[in-house]
Amino acid sequence: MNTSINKQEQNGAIIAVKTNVRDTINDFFKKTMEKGIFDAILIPMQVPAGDSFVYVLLKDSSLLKDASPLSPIMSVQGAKAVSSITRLGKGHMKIAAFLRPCETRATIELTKLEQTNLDNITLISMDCPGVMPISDYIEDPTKAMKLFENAIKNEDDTIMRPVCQICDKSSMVAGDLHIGLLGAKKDTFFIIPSSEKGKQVLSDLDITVKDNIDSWTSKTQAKAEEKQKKRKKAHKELRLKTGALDNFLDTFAQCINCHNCMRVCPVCYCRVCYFDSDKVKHPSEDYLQKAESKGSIRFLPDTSLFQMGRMTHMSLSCVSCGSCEDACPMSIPVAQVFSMIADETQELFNYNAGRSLEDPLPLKAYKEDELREMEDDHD
Amino acid sequence: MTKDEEFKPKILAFLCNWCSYAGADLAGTSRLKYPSSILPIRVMCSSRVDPLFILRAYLGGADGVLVAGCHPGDCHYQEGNYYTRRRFVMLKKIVEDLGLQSDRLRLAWVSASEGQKFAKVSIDFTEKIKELGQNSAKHNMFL
Amino acid sequence: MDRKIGVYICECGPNISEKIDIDKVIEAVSSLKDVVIVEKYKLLCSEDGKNFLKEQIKKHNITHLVVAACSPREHQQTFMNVCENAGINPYLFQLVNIREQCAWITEDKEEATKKAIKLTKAAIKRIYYHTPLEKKQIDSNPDVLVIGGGIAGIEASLQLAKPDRKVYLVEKTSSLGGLVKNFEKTYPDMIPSAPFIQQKIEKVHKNPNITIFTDSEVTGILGFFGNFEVKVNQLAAENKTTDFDVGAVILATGSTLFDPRKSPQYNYGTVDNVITALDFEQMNLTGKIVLKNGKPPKSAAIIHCVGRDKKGYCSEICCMYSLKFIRYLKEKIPGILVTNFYSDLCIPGKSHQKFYEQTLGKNVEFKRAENIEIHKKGEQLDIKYRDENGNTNKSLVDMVILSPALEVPSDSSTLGEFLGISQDDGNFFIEEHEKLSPVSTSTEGVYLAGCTQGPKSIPDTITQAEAVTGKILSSLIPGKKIEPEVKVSYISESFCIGCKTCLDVCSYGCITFNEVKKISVVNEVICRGCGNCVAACPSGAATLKHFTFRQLYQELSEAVQ
Amino acid sequence: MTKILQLKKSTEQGILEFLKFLLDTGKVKGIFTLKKINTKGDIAYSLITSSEELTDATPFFPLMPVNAGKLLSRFTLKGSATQPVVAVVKPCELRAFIELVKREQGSLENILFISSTCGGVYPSSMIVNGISEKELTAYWDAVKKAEILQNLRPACKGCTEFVPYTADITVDLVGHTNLDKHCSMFLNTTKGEEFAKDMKGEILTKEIDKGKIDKFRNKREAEKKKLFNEINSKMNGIDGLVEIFGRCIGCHGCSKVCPICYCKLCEFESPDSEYDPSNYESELKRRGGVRVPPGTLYYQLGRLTHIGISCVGCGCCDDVCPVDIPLSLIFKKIGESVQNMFDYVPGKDVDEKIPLITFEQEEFAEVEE
Repeated sequence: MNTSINKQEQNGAIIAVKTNVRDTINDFFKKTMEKGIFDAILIPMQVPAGDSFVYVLLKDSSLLKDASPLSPIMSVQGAKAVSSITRLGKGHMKIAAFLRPCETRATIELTKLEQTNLDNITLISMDCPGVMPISDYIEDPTKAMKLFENAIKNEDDTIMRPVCQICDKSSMVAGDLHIGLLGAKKDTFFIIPSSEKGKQVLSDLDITVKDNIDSWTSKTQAKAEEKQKKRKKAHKELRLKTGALDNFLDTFAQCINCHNCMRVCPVCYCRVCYFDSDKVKHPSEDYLQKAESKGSIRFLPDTSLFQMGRMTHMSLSCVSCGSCEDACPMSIPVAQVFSMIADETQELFNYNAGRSLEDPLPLKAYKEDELREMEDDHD
Repeated sequence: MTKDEEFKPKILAFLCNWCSYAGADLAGTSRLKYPSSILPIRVMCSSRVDPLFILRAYLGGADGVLVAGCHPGDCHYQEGNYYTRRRFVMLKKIVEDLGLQSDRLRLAWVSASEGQKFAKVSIDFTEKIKELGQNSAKHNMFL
Repeated sequence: MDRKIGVYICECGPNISEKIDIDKVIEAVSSLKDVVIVEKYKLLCSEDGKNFLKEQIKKHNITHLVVAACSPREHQQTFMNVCENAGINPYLFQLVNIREQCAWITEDKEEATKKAIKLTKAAIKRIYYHTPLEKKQIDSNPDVLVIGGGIAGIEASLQLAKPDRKVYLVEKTSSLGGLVKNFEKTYPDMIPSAPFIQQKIEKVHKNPNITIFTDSEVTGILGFFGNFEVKVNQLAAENKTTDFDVGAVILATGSTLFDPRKSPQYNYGTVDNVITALDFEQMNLTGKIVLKNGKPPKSAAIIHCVGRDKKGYCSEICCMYSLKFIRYLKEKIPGILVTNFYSDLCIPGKSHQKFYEQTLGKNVEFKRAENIEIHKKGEQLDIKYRDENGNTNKSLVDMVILSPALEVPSDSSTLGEFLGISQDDGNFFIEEHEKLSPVSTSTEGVYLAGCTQGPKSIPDTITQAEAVTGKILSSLIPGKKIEPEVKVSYISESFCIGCKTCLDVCSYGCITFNEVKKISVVNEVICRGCGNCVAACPSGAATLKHFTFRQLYQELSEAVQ
Repeated sequence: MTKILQLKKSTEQGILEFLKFLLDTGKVKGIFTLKKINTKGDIAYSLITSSEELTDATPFFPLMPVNAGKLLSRFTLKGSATQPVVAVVKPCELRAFIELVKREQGSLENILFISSTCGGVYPSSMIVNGISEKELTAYWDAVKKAEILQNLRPACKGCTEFVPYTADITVDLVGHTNLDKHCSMFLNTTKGEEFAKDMKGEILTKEIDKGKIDKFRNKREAEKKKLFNEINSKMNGIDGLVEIFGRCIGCHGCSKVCPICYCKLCEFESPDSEYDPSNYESELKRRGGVRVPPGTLYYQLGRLTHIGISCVGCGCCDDVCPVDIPLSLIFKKIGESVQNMFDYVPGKDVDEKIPLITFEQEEFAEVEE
């Protein structure tokens, strides 16, 4: 598998942090709006009650001062926000979408599926420290915020969600611009263009791109490698736990069929899920017959069909963002299981969900000479 | 000029084609004066007014929403307005119980010959809305 | 196809131009998406104006037209016709009312201008989501089914039956003529009725375009305006069933008399010489008015309002025919004493007062009475009643004639079910609108004539029969297709979950349930387009064409902007 | 007077034996009930056709993983049961099913309904770490004493509809001090009597102890008042609602598990609810900023207009909400208020029309002008 996950960028620009990173980023966006580069910014913001952060689309640049680019939770996957704004068309506004790497990658997957229109969107990402489970945050927002800030300072991911702890793509650049925090000197951060669009933004802002970003590259590379090891290990352990069918069933035994995981999944984009459609509804005698063959069946009988079926539908595009696990009311480790499966199915096709718009979706393309090892009668 | 005087409410009025819209037309042809705060939306029958429209208007920042139709028993479509009334009282109750200002919602029966009544309802409702002030939903971005 | 919206603002002479700053409106809407041209014109509904619009549409390749002018109730159709003439679908058009509900309601030009801008913008936003709708034309059958061979049915049949329009007249008894054929004379002219009714019956029989079914009943009606399938069962012909198609149905099933046995205080059926109005008419028709013992009565009482307390309505004609009965009695038995026991006298109309005054005279008494009871006393009948002063009085007479309320026979309810027409407490069929549409029903193509809709006199019955024929003649023209409403409901097959909520709220029975797919289906020919089902549907599966959620939402959200 | 089938066994054992009897005698082909589905002790609704499987059944386990009304709808949606089945459900589940049947989403045919006076359930999340013996004992103690356990679902704590309306058989639980010794089943309908015929046990005739029920109802009523007052104080204009619902993540799990939400495609997920770019533009013009995806309050309020009239207050929405919005209390409070207006108790009577599909000519004159 391709471990070098970042497109090779040679240079970036070093930005000086004035008071703190948050304000500097907000300031950066303010300038882009004042210069007319963007008409609106999509960025997280704390809700009035203080118990969550949601995406807001801001047109009034004075509101930017309250934006929270470094929010401690991911209540809505940003790709869903981009899709909500652009699914029906690109519109008149030029918009900067400030997303985490996994959100950016999901956006790219959705774009391949015609669920977004990126013509007027500039995707800007940032080194992601991970996010906390929503429930942990809601329990005590003030305390959680402190924990989160400390965790960033100490580069400690233990309070983050399990999938974030094993995320090897937290600095992956898939959008147009990336803000690099890692490897930057004190009170600075990097801003790295990764597309023509991104370069244009910087040039419009009169920011020259000539600073060396080697420190960022090596730091993020090292982190990715470390996380990848951790990821493999975690998946191995999980495999032991869920491997056999019985174990798998036990893992999902408490599923209450709310389908929250599907609803919040950024790459589950269907209007009506197959597993909610008429296709899974049967006459009563079918259910009775099924029960009779086993003595009893769980009702609804579709829990494992749903989970496994969903894997076949979306695992190739799964970006391991962890939204599903956050939304599961029964604390089933959905994201951990799905990320494990996704890594494996994506590897089959040497596909990396969301890496690039250019990579075709594996099931929409084929190579004549591939996967021969799966065939029974290969020579 | 005080702040209150500056407040020009926006009141959405769903008017049924056969009675209330005609009544509103009559108010105009009779040159009756009423506030231009009333913004008519023509529907064929008041029963087309899905409570969700009213919610949309409310959350979208309308200071008031008026639903007007034929008098009970006079519905052009026989009994549509009876259903309208049930849906409306339900919605109003929900809005009230949620601690929102249910006085921003109003139901009126205005026949095609009641230009006077339409003007009166418009004047009264606008006054009421002025008392209530601006709908705070207008500027909230977290709705 | 690129959308090109043309916006035209009518000055309406001074009507709009003096009250609204039209140039400001033009400025405000010119930059909106897809708006290619915004212009004003002095009077768009004039011939010149219509030509101007048509040329503009062609010149600018306009695909969507917004006109800001008067009320849609005024000129919507005018401009839709312009659209059609200019080759754009008339539903890609929106009329903004900046006159009646804008220019004319305020003296404040600035306010009016602001409102006009809002409404025009809302219309433009709305038109983004307009879709072309096609008029549908369906073949129609011009033939008519008339149920009931009384005076209403006869009159309607005669008016309608022409070489290109067959009439099927179904009568449940063995002969035509209904109640009227029992009457010797009719009020107020007291002209013998036999000649005119017999003449009409004869005409019906002779008319080759009328098929008469006597001793028959309608056992099924299925379909909609222009296309009803009818089944008639002929009892006399060994229950032979005949099927035929018609385009419209006239219900002229008439009425019967309230059965006085249900009010036992009158002792009808238990005591001799207490008879009903109909018994009396039939007796009178024989030429002799006699008691059970064969002798003519020396005194008679006519009791008005029999059964009115039970039915809860005034039957409109009983007072008048009771007066006629006085005339019958006086003619045949000079010197007879006739006493009328009434609670209220109902003598409406231009000639009835005179008839009443001419009937008054010697040996004719009117007593306002209540709590009337009739008992046998020797050979005579004892009428016990409470008079106007609350005193109980008695009166002895030889004969009592009861004038009972009119009611609809109870077997009419099956017809109501076939046709989807409700009946009121008195079983009378309910008209579409008491004032605005008194002979139509909630089912298009089904009409009411005569007493089936409510008690009425012969002239009123004939008026209704003629009104119905007018309706049919103007809408169901042989060879002409009918154009059902275009702006109707539509239910998405994939989103409908089959909860039948829409069926429950539809007043026209135009939604049916597909039992195989378990979804609701709108019959677009019957639907009138009120949109009730759309608001009732929780799934958003139902939508009303031209008043879709999107269209209205766009309009409202722009209006409150 | 109602007939009571009394078994001299613990209620739990009694009901299991009765179910076994129904299955073994062929009176029913299947049993729909809660059951342990694995060795871990996870509980799920199951359809049991073999009496051996009954050993793991736990008909009155204090948990409602899914509202059974929704499941029975799924069972009978594509055709009513062709063979007799018995369903052991909680009163609110039965009411939910009745509401669904009114909406053509299921059929009562061939189903024998066993329900109970209900002591409520624990929140579903409690099963995540397993519900301990201690918690179970505490639950049944509270049921016996007709007391309200404080760690129940909030919706249950304030539930006054704990007596089923349309069950064929009602098992006496609340306030039944001899729960461990007697199993008392009220045979409310002739259908119930028929099915219970030939079952070994004593037949008594008496009414359910109204005093006991009323006393418990009063307790629940007081609790409900308290809960409603709490939530009421938070419902404070638009800003108050934003405080309550602001953290909604838009998963719509509440509608997915709601037994009354039955649409194939929720209106709030339909194309009609999507914003097009121009909608965003106008929102931004109005407010300067807009939450994305938009329409959080619209969804919640809109859902209230859709289901408030039929909300049975089961509390499943609470259980599923990943951000702990007190949905059930809000929906229950407003639902009851709307229901009272129409004098309607959802799920009480299958022949009673849902208020929004019917009307009276003379009503609600106070809202009109």
